[in-house]
Amino acid sequence: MLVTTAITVVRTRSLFAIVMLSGVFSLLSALLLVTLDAVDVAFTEAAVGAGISTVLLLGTLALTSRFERPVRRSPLPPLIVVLVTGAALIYGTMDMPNFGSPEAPAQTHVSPDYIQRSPHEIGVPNIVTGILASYRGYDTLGETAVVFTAGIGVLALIRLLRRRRDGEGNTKEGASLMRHHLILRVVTKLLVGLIMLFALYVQFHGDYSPGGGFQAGVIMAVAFILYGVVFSLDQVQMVLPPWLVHKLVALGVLIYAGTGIYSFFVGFNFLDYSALNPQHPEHGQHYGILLVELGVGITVTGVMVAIYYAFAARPPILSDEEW
Amino acid sequence: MFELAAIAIFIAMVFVLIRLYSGPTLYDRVLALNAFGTHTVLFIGILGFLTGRPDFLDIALLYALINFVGTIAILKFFRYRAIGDISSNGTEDETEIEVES
Amino acid sequence: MLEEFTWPFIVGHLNYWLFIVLMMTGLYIVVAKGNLVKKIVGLNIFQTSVFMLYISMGKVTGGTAPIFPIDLNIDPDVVYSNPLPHVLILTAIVVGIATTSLGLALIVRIREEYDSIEEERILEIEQAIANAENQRHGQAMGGRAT
Amino acid sequence: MTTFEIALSVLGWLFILSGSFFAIVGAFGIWRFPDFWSRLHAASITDSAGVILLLVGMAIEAGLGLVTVKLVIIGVFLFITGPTATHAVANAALVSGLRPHEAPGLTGAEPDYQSDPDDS
Repeated sequence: MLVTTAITVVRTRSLFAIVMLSGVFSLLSALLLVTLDAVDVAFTEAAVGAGISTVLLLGTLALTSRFERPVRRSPLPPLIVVLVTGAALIYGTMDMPNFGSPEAPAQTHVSPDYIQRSPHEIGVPNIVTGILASYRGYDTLGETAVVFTAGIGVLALIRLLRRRRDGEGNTKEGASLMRHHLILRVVTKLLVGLIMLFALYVQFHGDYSPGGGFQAGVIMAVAFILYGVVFSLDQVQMVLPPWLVHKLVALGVLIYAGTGIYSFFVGFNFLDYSALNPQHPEHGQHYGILLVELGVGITVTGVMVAIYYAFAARPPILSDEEW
Repeated sequence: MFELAAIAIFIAMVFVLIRLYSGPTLYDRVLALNAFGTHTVLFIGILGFLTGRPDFLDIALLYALINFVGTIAILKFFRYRAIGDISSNGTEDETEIEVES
Repeated sequence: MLEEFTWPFIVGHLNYWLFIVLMMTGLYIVVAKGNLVKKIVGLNIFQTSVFMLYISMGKVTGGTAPIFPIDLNIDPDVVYSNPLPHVLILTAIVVGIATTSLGLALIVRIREEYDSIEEERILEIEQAIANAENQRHGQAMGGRAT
Repeated sequence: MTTFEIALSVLGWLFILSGSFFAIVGAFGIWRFPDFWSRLHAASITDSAGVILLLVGMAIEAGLGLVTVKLVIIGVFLFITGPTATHAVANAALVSGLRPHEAPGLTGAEPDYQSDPDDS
């Protein structure tokens, strides 16, 4: 099914349908990830692929055009390149271990160690969370910083022009476009709170069940985006003004790095959460993971909402012939 | 028995996907997308029981929410060509709103 | 060489091949299609198939999701899948969406500058700009440097 | 295992099997029906009958506990979002000027909507 979806993406020319197909693609891949036991990853993929990236792609389409022009070049050279690369990769898989074999090198080196040690050292049932926040805390700090940087990049690219356009006075449109959709509005009011509640559950229950800061951040952002889509941008920004979002983005990274630096001062290694409770290192780990996940969650929420604001607030350029 | 249900839902998902690929109008595709999401939720639920880890239901819950958001965003975008407030041709849209409300 | 292709070998490697086919589809979209938004979608497909390749390497037959029972009473007989790829991919997905959004923002800016998101059209415009500049510089230098 | 438990388990089976039957019927309808409006009917079969039966069946099989609570929450969510999304799709299609095929001689009143100038 994945392959057919991908091939349909190649063949379809309406970019709009492509957005939907890419949503389906990520739903399908998340399904596959569930069957492969990667519950946390499926969680993230579902929230990101079907929620955020659909909205972002739509936002781009709103600002650009909706149809793809046929390419005049011959498709043959890229096809040859692709086939050769594919053949090389398949040749490379010949030496790979069989699917699911417990003797594969990937299973025998580091990970059994993690699986055996994490219940005693960290005491968090979800091994993925434990590794993410504690054993590989440096990595995760780096990833958070990357997300932070990407958010800043997007803002730098498309925020600035908006201010210039504000002077022309054509961005003020009055109340929501969807003011007449009564059912949608009522249901949305009902759902936004529930989604936020669910996000908090995912955030703080991430130690025990699939979930954690990344997922919770995305879900929280989806709640705001839903509100913004059904009501209006102005109304979301009353709840969560852009300046606050920008502060939040930085605050999350600060919380994460601050946890590390605190352990510095108490005399432990950077990001060694035992520092938070030296008498009970395990409790220290719990606190540390909670704090760090909180930082990740805040940053991800902030970045996603900021990107949504940036895309949604941008006035499209009039060109009706491309619709 | 759970296997049977899983296979049934899987076949159902294939049907919906065919409609999604070939749907003549955009609304057919959106409808199929929505139905596909519902099927996915059910499938993950069944899958959780099949593997004996019913805590997978969190994911099903998430799908139910995200799918809704996606559908609404697509419809709103298609209708107004914007995910924010600003439509590209304000006048036409405003007359539409007057008529509808 | 051919005697390697026993039935267990094929079944055991089918997952890799499937993901490679997907990956190549994504690559084909990126290389062959001119529309920038479509290229981004192709990039996403490529990315996702790499993720799945990683995750499938971490799967252990008969294993279950790497989450202990809530009371930490660990049954030593239960096999857990490898949690390490999960961690790597988890963060990679979020970073992936961040970079995707950066790419989309770039597309929006390109569209505002060039009024098009087709690669060929952009190249044409760039060529035209370069020609015009060459001409201007050429005139400034007395028509010798073209 | 008492008789009651066996009966409960059989009941769960029945629910799940009939639920998957409805799911498959709905999907088949989405695939085979001739136009958008009739497909809408087919889609609602899955949204209502399929979801209820499957979730109730799963809840019976799981027994009382956190799992059942989650199943109920999923059911509530699907019950809120499903009809709303279908309503939104149908509304958008109607406004855009998509009309069902009508039997000859049977013309319904045209809704008082101005059709969208840019329908697809």
